[in-house]
Amino acid sequence: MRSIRHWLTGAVGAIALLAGAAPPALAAGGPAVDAGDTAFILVSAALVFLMTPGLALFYGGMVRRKNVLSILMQCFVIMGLVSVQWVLLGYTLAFGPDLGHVIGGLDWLGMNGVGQAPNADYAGTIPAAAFAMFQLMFAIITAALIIGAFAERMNFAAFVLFTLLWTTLVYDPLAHWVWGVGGWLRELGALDFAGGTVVHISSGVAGLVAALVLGKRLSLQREPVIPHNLPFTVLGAGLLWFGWFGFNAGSALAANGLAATAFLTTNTAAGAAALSWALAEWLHHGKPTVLGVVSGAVAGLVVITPAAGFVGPLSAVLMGLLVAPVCYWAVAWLKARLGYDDSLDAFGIHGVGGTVGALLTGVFADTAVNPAGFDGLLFGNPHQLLVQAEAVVAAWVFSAVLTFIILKAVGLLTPLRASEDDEEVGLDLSQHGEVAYQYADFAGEAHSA
Amino acid sequence: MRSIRHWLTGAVGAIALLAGAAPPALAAGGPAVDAGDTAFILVSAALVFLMTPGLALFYGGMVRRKNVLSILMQCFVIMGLVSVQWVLLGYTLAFGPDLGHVIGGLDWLGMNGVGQAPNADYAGTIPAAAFAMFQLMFAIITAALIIGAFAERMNFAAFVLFTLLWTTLVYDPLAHWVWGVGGWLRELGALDFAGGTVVHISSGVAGLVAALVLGKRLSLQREPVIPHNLPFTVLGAGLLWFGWFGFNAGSALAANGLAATAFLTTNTAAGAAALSWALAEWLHHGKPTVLGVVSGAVAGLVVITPAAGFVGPLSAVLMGLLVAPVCYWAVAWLKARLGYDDSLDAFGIHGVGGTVGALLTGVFADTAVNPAGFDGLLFGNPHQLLVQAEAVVAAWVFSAVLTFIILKAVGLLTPLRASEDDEEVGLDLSQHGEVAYQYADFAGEAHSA
Amino acid sequence: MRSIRHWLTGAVGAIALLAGAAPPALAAGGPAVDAGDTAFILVSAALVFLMTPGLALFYGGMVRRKNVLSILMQCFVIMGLVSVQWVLLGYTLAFGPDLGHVIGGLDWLGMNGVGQAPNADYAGTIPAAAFAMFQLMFAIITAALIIGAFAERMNFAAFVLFTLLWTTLVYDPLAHWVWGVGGWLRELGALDFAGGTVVHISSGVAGLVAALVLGKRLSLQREPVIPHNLPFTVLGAGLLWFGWFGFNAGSALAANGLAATAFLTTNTAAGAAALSWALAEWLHHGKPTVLGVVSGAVAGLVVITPAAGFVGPLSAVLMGLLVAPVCYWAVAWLKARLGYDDSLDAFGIHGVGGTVGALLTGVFADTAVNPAGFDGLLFGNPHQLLVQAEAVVAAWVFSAVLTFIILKAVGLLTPLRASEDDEEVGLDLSQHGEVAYQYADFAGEAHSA
Amino acid sequence: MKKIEAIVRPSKVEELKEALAKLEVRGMTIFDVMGRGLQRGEKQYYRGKEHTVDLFPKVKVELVCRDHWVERIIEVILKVCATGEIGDGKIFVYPLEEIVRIRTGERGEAAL
Amino acid sequence: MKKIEAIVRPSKVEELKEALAKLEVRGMTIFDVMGRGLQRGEKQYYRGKEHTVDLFPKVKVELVCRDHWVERIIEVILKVCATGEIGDGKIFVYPLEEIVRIRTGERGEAAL
Amino acid sequence: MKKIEAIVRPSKVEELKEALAKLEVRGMTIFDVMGRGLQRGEKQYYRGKEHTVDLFPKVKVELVCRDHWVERIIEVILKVCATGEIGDGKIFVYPLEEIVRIRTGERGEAAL
Ligand SMILES: Nc1ncnc2c1ncn2[C@@H]1O[C@H](COP(=O)(O)OP(=O)(O)O)[C@@H](O)[C@H]1O
Ligand SMILES: Nc1ncnc2c1ncn2[C@@H]1O[C@H](COP(=O)(O)OP(=O)(O)O)[C@@H](O)[C@H]1O
Ligand SMILES: Nc1ncnc2c1ncn2[C@@H]1O[C@H](COP(=O)(O)OP(=O)(O)O)[C@@H](O)[C@H]1O
Repeated sequence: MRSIRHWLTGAVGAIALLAGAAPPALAAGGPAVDAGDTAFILVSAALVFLMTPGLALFYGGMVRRKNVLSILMQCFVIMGLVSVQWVLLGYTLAFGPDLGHVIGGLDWLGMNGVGQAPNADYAGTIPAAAFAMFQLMFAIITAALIIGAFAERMNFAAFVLFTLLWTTLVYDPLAHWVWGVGGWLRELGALDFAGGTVVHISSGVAGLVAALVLGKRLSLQREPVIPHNLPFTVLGAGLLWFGWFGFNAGSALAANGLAATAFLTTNTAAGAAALSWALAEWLHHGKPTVLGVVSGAVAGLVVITPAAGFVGPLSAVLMGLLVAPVCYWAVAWLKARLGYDDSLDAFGIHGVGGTVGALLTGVFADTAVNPAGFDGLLFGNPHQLLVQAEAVVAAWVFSAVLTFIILKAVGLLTPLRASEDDEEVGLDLSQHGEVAYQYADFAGEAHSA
Repeated sequence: MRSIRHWLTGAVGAIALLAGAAPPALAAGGPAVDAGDTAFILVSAALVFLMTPGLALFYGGMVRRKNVLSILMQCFVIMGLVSVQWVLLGYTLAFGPDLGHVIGGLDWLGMNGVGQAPNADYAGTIPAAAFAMFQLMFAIITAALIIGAFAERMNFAAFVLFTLLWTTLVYDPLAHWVWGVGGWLRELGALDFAGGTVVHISSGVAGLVAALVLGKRLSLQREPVIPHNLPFTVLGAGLLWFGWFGFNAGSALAANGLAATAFLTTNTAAGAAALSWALAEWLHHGKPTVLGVVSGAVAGLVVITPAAGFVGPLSAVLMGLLVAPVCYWAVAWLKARLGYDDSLDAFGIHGVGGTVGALLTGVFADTAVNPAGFDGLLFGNPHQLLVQAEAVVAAWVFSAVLTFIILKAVGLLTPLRASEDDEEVGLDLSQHGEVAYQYADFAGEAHSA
Repeated sequence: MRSIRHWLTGAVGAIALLAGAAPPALAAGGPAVDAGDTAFILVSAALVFLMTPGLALFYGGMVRRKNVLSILMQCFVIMGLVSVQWVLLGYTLAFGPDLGHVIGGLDWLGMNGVGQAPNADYAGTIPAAAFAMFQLMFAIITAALIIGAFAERMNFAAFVLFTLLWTTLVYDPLAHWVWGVGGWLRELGALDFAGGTVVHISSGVAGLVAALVLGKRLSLQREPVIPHNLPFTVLGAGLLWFGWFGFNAGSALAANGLAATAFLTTNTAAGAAALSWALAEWLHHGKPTVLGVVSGAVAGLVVITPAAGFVGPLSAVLMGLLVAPVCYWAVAWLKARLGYDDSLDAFGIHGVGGTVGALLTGVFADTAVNPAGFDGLLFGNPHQLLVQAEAVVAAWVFSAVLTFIILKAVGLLTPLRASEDDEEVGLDLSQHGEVAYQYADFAGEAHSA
Repeated sequence: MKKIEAIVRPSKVEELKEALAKLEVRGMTIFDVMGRGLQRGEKQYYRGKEHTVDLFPKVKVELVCRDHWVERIIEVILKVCATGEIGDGKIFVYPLEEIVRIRTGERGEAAL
Repeated sequence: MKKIEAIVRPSKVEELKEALAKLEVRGMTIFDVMGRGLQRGEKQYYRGKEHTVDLFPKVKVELVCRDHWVERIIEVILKVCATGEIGDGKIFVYPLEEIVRIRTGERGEAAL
Repeated sequence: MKKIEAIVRPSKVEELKEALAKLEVRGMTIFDVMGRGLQRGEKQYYRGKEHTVDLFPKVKVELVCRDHWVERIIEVILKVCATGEIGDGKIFVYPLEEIVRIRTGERGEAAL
């Protein structure tokens, strides 16, 4: 009967062993768990988790009424899919023992050996399972960020396949490159405190490619496409900002001074960018908007993500002030100019903001803030900016090419776009058989038809 | 003047002493408070707290527009009522020194003696007050889960009486049986990590009984009764999932490896169940819905609740995959078949899911995960499944009988149901004199009349 | 090149030095950071942060549909403005080395010297940056509370100026008086655990003055002005209550027994006040409302704020029961009687509730709960009530006078109120060029005109 | 041809739809309106401020039909929607000059 | 009998209701509409994308009344709802053939 | 003068507005309605409970115009709004007795 345990908890591990991987690295008698750090990382993981429902609202408020459920659906399905994929396969691909600097080995398949003891390679004072869960939340939100680009038109079945492939073939390797012990970008010395490259560039660029491959929404030329519920968007932004404290401060992987620094720079950059986006609008068309302010805040959070634990508060102010006008320009001008239909600006904010952030990290990084990092351009080390640029290019190219291939492959199996009729009626009703709101006093509305 | 302190903080304690109870068990010089564990439990308590507003949205979105405030009202009144009841009476009934294995003594009436020092019986590294607050949040959410069953038709005064009696006569004793030192189900060896029996079975079964006693909503046959605001429901589900990390991981009562394990199994089961509910729908009627996905996630969280700290991640995947189709069957088929009107499926998800979870805990429990637990059927101990079944039966019978008696008793004092007119107009306007939304551009709408 | 670091992280610090301030007090080798306490304070800071988005919903739901975005906008702009102001200037004004008992020196301008090591003056076991961030969140919510008083009519430019001046000239000094080492109210012995005076009285009184200076909304007499989305208000209240655990328990500045006590009293007072507001309504007009219950909960949270770490649970019950009817009377009778238009009752709840709380702290404070506090009237020390009254008067007068002056000064630069037309159309469209909801099936609505 | 406008209680709409379907009357257009008349309102309360509602949610059902159908339809509406309590609503009948089916361009009775 | 349809500014509805109540005209049915005419819109902005609104929220008030009441009601509407600025709205008057009170089945003037 | 009521698909409203603007017809009043006719509904599902919709969102466009404009406007509506699939909607034309511009009190054609 004991063998059942082995079957159940060891089956996939066995596959790993057969695959010739080393036995699990973690053993009893390893480093001790610290309760304070563990409390901090578990709560941070919960905070990062909440970002995806937050994003669902942020995005969901921006689409038209007839598509809001499709956004919420995609976010929740990602939460389910990536959670299961990560436990079975993703975690070991990303953080398992390095294979050739590009991918993790299959040793920890099915969380085999990832338990209550710490894994000193990543975080020596918290249970390995806590680290794995914290990292999972990053994988979820990254996949979810992309959907903003193809909102209001993607076929649900294609979306499911795309997500599963993308998280496995793009996210997991990239996370390994940047954060995995032995990953080549990590060895190169690229700085990415909490995922500017891994999370924001990868998803933003994937979004751009998806927007290009799928083409424009039908109604885009014909009628104004306006957010149907801005209070949802603002609430979503509030949850994102809140969760981002877990994202960035939690990336210190301990409740220490570095976490406090990351918390401080995160909040400061968000605040500064909210203000500078509003200012850009005020100057540009005379009225600061709340959609602008929350977009700015998100852009500020994006830009500081790679830098949060490497820069000081005044650098955070500058980074925030700088990034918002760039993103504003990208969404208001560049998008119209180049003519891609990135519905909710996944690329314009995460791709552009993430790129700006990765580069500025190479400018503002300061070993006086974090001796474990490197100095940036401003502190006498122009080389770091180069390294950052290399990492940016690698992430762009990798995400763009793989996303393109995945979409083409998925497109062979099932249409990438919903049918024209379905798009017209709205994805909520056509893909999911549901309607978001019942306003009427009599029962049983449908939607635009 | 000193006597006032004694009067104020000791009055109810004095009653306890008169009642012949032992003096407070906690003294200075006891075990030391650990900051990490305390941080974790206080934050977990806050997370569990948030589940009730989350539930309010989850349920509130599912009712018709004219009843949404009555749902929110009931949730917030429960937050108030149970908070005060717990401090005055409930906590000592549930966790006070055992009387005859069925109830706690009155020693800690009014939180007398429940202070800043730990109570080693329950959690030796956190203040007793922190443990009491963490437990309070469970009492709140349990009472709140029930309202889904009698939504859209209960008389508010009856609801208030019912809640007060139910939490005192059902929840407090049951919590004692399962978690209290000396409680008979605890002594029996029943495993319930975070409240599958105490929270979900008890509330789900109470919901079923209430639905039967109150009868169907008037409009049920006449017209489609459709969720009025699914985005609220989805947001509510997001907050529930988020809060559930506190619920399950916090139930380790320390920020340690076990908490990390519980976090991992919790998230995994939720994700797997979200997927399998969607799949069941896809197969059954061709379209996965977002209401299905979030219902699945909640079912997954329910099923893993008793097991979270006793099973491994692959068992969590299986438990999640299994529970969703069962609950789907219960809400889509069983309910129609048996003809009770469990408005929002309090029974179908919490009663059914909780029962499945309690039993599956007896199958998948693994002492390799938690040596303080027992092995389940799969690991060579079929006896555990029997014990689990006993606990399930006890909780079912106890909750069903007591709920029935309480409802009948309340019905003698005040009608259980709102009047037909009031139900037609909607509970918001008729019971609370309020209207949820003002859509019109002119001021001052009423509601369906 | 090194000089750039000094320029960047030191520039404003240099100004401070030039201004003759002492060198930064913090040095390496100071007290050690405790991970548990740090985890708790960082998470508490995040919780308090979330209160402002929560307040945005709480307030936003109460205004008319055409003004909801202006509320959300003001909250988010405050988050941005105060975040940046605090890092650059506010923190050092409030907590910098004391100058004459009334203000902090400029030593920590731009967070100079506020780093990863603890500042033993305030919190010896957490990084100084964590303390600064925790305090920032109080500054944000305080400024945000005020907007309830002038909702639906303030000119956006005037609002921005007002906020910047108010946080600098009112909040920062007042925080120094009450909490700063050397602050005169602190030296006087006034008890204010988490900000009854600093946060609630100051903002509530500022709201009253602003309501008086700005005058009434145009439509107030002409038509009913009714909350447009009560579910938002209820959700906002849920987030406020949730965040308040960080606010009050976090104010222990460590994860210890005192934090647990504050958590307990906070939740208890909120629950009791929710009930007593409902009861007051039930007796007064026959129907308890959900707006009443959440208003009561907030009033209970306000009243316990100054007392949370100084009183026992039964005192918390009493304080909660007492405050709600007083606030109810203030909003339902006093406001109508005196005729000021405090749109969302910033004064009626925060000003009145805060005053009641500060005074009752002088009644119920108990050194048996917290030996670092003082006994109140009930425990033989009537003097404390006097001290509390002095602090209340000081806060009232200071906030009232300064707010009046600031408004008059701002009024010289730009009109305080939106134009009549703009108010009629709604601030969302007129000030921000946006519309909150798109209900129609055809695209592109405007708003009331 | 005539246009019948019935202002009815929202809770009667489903039943009315079914009753008309039995008459083989399927085509109709309906929307939410607020009505005022003899009906007296429930009071609302917001932080103690009383607010008496004098507009009630009603549903307007618009049906265009041949002349000789008018009485039959009125009869059905009366049967389904009359509760005997104030606020049941009204039926108005209007003349109408032309009908066009957009899909085909058909006119008059053929367009129904 | 006639049906008067007034399309007015939302902010005038309360006043209009009161003014009509003084005439002892209580019965009416109202609902939100969007109107387009000479009125020029405010601009909206969403992430820099400009969007000029040409539909304005109006309220339609429908009143069925006896013929000789028509002018009196028009007069009240003009008095209350005219601000002199573009966008004040229109009044349309229609013929009507029958009225039925659903509650009682009464017809014609008795049904008002 | 006549009143034209067109019940059309929501997705056609923008185009229709533009096409009419080309005719120099700017004034109109529009609102959301639910329509029922020959069109067959998509199914909805809520926790396994099927619910077939038989009311579809339509938009009603109301235009008051001079008599000789009626045909021209109908033509435009047909051109823009006909897709050939069931559910395209209807046009109804009504007589009308009086028009008043609230802003000025002008009557008749001058009020348009
Ligand atoms: N003169 C009228 N013109 C237009 N609509 C009316 C008129 N009188 C009543 N109504 C509509 O009919 C509804 C019911 O009228 P009411 O007088 O309350 O009850 P009843 O018709 O049962 O006597 C009102 O809510 C309103 O929508
Ligand atoms: N020809 C029309 N048919 C139907 N409704 C109209 C027509 N012209 C105007 N309206 C309605 O009247 C409202 C006011 O018209 P507008 O031309 O803007 O101002 P005014 O009537 O003050 O000159 C419009 O918003 C629209 O609802
Ligand atoms: N007899 C009628 N009275 C009023 N409105 C009608 C009538 N028949 C149809 N309609 C309206 O026209 C819309 C389209 O009608 P339908 O029969 O579905 O398609 P089609 O006109 O293309 O044949 C309906 O949704 C409804 O709003």
